[in-house]
Amino acid sequence: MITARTLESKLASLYKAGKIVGGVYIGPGQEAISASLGSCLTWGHDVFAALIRDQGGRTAFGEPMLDATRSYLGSVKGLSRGRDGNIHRGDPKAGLPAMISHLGAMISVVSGMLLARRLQGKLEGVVGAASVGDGATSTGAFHEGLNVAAVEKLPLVLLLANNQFAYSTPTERQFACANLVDRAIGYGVEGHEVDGTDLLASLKVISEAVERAREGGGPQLVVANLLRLSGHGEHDDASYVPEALKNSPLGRDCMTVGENQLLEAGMITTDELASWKSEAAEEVQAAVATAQQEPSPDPYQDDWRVFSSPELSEHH
Amino acid sequence: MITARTLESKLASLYKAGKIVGGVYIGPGQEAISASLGSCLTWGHDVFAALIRDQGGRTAFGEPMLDATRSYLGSVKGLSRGRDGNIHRGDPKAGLPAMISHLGAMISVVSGMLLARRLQGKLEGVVGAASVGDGATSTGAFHEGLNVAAVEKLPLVLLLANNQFAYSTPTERQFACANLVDRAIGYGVEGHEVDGTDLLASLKVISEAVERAREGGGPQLVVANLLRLSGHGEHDDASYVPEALKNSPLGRDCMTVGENQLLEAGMITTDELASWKSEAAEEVQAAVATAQQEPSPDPYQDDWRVFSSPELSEHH
Amino acid sequence: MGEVTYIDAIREAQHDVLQDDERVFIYGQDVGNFGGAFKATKGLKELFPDRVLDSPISEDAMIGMAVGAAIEGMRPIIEMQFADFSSVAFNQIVNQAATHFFRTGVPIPITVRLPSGGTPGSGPFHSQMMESIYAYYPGLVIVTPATVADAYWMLVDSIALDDPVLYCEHKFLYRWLKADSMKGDDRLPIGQARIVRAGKHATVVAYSAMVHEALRAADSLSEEGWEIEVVDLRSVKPLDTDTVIASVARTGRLLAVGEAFPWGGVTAEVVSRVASEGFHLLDAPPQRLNARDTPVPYHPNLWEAHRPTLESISAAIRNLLRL
Amino acid sequence: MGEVTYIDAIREAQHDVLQDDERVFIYGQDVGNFGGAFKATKGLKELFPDRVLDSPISEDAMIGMAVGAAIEGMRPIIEMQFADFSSVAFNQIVNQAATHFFRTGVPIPITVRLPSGGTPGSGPFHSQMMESIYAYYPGLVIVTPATVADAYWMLVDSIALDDPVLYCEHKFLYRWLKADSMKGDDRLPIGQARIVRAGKHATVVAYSAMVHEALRAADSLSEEGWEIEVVDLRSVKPLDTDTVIASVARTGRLLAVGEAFPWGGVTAEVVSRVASEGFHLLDAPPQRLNARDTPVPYHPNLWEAHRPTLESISAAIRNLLRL
Ligand SMILES: Cc1ncc(C[n+]2csc(CCOP(=O)(O)OP(=O)(O)O)c2C)c(N)n1
Ligand SMILES: Cc1ncc(C[n+]2csc(CCOP(=O)(O)OP(=O)(O)O)c2C)c(N)n1
Ligand SMILES: [Mg+2]
Ligand SMILES: [Mg+2]
Repeated sequence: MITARTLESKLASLYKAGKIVGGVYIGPGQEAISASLGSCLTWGHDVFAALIRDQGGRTAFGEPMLDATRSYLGSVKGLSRGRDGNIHRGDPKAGLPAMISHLGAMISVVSGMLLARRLQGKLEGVVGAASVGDGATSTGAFHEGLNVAAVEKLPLVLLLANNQFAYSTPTERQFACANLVDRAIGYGVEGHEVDGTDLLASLKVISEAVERAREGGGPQLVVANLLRLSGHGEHDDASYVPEALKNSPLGRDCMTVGENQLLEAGMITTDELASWKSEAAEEVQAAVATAQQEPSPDPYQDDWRVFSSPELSEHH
Repeated sequence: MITARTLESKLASLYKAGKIVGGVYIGPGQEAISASLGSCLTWGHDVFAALIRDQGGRTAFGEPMLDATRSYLGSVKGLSRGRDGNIHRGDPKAGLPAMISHLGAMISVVSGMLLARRLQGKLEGVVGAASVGDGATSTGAFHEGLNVAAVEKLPLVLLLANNQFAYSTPTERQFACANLVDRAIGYGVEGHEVDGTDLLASLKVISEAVERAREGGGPQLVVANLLRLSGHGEHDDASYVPEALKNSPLGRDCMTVGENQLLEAGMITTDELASWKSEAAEEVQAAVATAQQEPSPDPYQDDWRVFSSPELSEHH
Repeated sequence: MGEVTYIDAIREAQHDVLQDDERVFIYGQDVGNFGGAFKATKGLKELFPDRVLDSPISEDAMIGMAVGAAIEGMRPIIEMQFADFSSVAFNQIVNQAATHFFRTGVPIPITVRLPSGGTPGSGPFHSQMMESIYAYYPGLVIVTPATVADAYWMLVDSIALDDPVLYCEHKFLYRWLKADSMKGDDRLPIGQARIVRAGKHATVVAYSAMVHEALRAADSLSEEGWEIEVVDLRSVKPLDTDTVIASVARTGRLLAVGEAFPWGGVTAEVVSRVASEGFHLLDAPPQRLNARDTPVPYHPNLWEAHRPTLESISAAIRNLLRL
Repeated sequence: MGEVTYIDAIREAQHDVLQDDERVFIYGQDVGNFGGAFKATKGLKELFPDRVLDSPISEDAMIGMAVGAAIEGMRPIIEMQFADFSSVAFNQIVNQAATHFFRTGVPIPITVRLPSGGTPGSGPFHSQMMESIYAYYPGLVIVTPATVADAYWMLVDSIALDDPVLYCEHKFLYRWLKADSMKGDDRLPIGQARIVRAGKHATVVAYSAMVHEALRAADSLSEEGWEIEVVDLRSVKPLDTDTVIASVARTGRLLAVGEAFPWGGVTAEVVSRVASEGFHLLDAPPQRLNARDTPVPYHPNLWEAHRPTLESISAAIRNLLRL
């Protein structure tokens, strides 16, 4: 999560300097839950549909950092060769599907990947995770996707970051239930709730949920409560977030909380922490530099192929 | 509900005789809940989005029987002049919206009608009801529609007939929760459950739910358990319904149960019952005869107007 | 005509592909023991119990699932109960499935079966033709078989294709259209149109059920000495402009016929391609005949006046011959 | 150019209509205190607190709600955050709203605002043009304002119309396009095209942002002595064939330009209507220029090569003049 925070801070300042192609959407405050999830999953074995605020999870899952910087900086070497960008990058064959923007739409895709593994006799010990926000819970796709996973009893872990806002919309304009975890029972899935600002608690609850899914417990819904500590994107100053909320326990920064937890528990030292941070800074610097040196996509070089089957191309 | 059963039996036999335009979808076994709901609502004041098995509710709500027979028999005097048919008929200005086939889609329409009344200061004492089946609960539209009603705290009563099948699909392929009423908490709405084969219980639970909505309690989800006592449509012999289920309490016919209840409670006499039935038969006969004598739509008479604003018509 | 129906061919193609290819599975409402609303999967669940799965009424998720399974190397067939209901899966089809290869390089070999088109008494929501809507979006293959053998082979070929295919099967043809043999003797690849009747006075381009109306119209005009060429597009994307233009080169006249709504769509694309690329071949203004610009009406009297028929096609050809 | 922007006009039209008509309300994501993702509703919630409502992320329900409210006599404006997200409301738009008057005789006066079209770095899901998809379905009015005054008046007129309107506003024009006055002095009704530049050598038909690219191309060709007429369709359904054909009658040559995907759609409809109804007016094959048949790419280098531009339109006109 240190890496993610460092990378995203860098991306945010590159955005302000006008160096980024397109928008920047970052996840400060959500690194604890995202990285907890990513660290429970194995690249090339499990599935993780990362969403808008999942740099922490992507890194922990094993996504190379260059994939991120290439995507943001518009390198033609990026996973989609400039055809899509930022958080839409993915490496589906490695278990990291490439998201479309329509919220909720990736849940059923993950379920389909899991169903395929079952049909192929390869589901044993596999977990598929998907992230969604509080706003995404209002989509029909969320409902259909989770319900279908429940009917098929697939090992899906749905990490729901209730960060109190969907863009500017507060939760009371999004849903009327007391607690989103109360949705679990209606789908017949197991529900978990956690304070998403608390790193150790997040790691515990999320890893338990992943374990339950892995061992055949069916879909798991994990609701993490926290606050989005940035704007919706870097273009947004989030002035609509009330001060009281920022100062409430929900507004704690999971990074600070996490560092203190690890230091207090004697799991790391201040020196180690500092060296992690400087390593992260170096790694980020290198990945940014590499991507910046790489060529941009060239429309004359791109093959513009939309069909995999060459015989389908028309010349009109 | 006697009228509904009589009408639908007639329609079913007309279908077998090849006298019906299109398909016939009837609701035997569901008259108790449907009529209970319809009888709690006032024509021209409340809203009722009747669905596929709601002849009972339509009649109780106040839909003229001729609207039904005209629709099934293809009279040009039907509400949609032959442009749509059977259960798709509606009289939106009277509070009976005309359903589209896509399941779940009418819930948000009812919510919109209620929202309009609120904006117009005319919501006081009004209820909007919508019917859905167990299968419809899997649609994104169901989820979005109910959630939006909950966010707006609208006086919506959602009557969910869990009749154990969606066409041929049993509930275990539709959802994984123990009980659909458990969905209520996840939307922050009030949930009620009732044995839909039991007329008096249905009347009690449904009228309480309608009352709660009317007095400002927000959306109410009523789950009625019963069995569809017909095929999906009259073309379907429903041979996939297991005998054990037919013989279980869920398989009871609400008409028989209801008649016995009323007789036992001394609320009606056998004579009254018999005369109701013969009155219903006469009424049905008359409505069928009238519709049968009426002209079919004539493509040269129809104005084929798809826009209300005449200036929009093109001549191509 | 023989005894093998169009829907037999659809069932049989699925059977054969399930048999030959372990990566294939079917997912859809009531496709299991019930055999599907139109019986297109009858008996398949018994033979392939793990690979014929009933879905909830969740069209959006059905396509999402198929895309996910395709990423993992499977080749799902999705049955929509009616083409019309794919409107609630629209996003997953046009934005998820259609764009995936372009975005990621990973192909999505899914086949979505769309029971399409009108039958009397079906009304606005069980009669739609949706090929034009999907053809608009880049990345989708749209096939519209009009014969029993095409129903068979084009389904087999669709499933074999590495790209997402919308297989538009016409409900009116299900039991009405019969042939002696399931597989015929004139298999063509997807993307190639077929000249189903040779002629020299005018070309009628049609697809799906309209091919048969067009053939009947051509037959009736032949009594008056007119030789009308009829082209069956077979797939509307890719669209075989070459065959169409070659036909117009012979006849000099074009009528494009579709059962779909009149704004845009297949007939506009055909006419505008011919006008752009084959302008000097045209001896008369190219014409179109579509359904009316209203929802598909329920009552058979209205329905018959809504879509092109033998009579209206014949009238349109006569008019074209006079232009 | 002045200081009133295209998006100012959209905001102002909504303000004025909210002011004048109690039946109007706005429903959409973040349209309330936040003023909308593009600030098209800025300040309106303060002025009309009960009639500017934030919705959940539920596009299907948003349109369903609007239809219900319209049945009861209201005139809702729905803001989609991006046109692309209307794909999940597709069913309610094309099957519920569009068919309602035909089925029941009860009109549905709703206006759905679709922030449309490409801007650099927006990618496949924030750049789509959806006018052709909706124009296919009977019962929908599709407007595509290209000027500040049209943005204002066509929104006012859309809301006043008793039928469902998809108001396709182009995001690229939001702040780029400026005028001296909000209301201009050339108000035309919906359904009527405008000749925005007179000429005699060729007609370019365009709409939305492409009108400006076409004008730039016409300007640049005028230096070579070519006089190019540019027609702004303004609404793509109804489509003003008369004005287009009258223009072609003067010029003898037609190029239809769209920023949308190339299969079907507005340019096919325009070309095929002109070919059918104005064939003898054409001195050369009518041509089309559209975006490429791939998803809209994210990187600006690719994006600029994906849609028509000054350069590619100029080249297409030059080619047309040589044909
Ligand atoms: C179907 C759909 N509608 C609208 C949007 C536009 N949009 C993108 S992110 C967002 C807010 C998402 O909120 P939430 O799910 O809570 O995630 P968060 O941004 O808080 O992490 C919206 C409205 C979208 N992407 N998809
Ligand atoms: C979105 C959608 N998908 C499929 C259908 C086809 N269909 C019509 S009724 C039906 C079954 C409905 O089951 P349920 O909701 O339980 O109602 P019931 O028929 O049991 O009363 C299906 C699948 C449809 N109408 N809409
Ligand atoms: Mg959020
Ligand atoms: Mg049911």
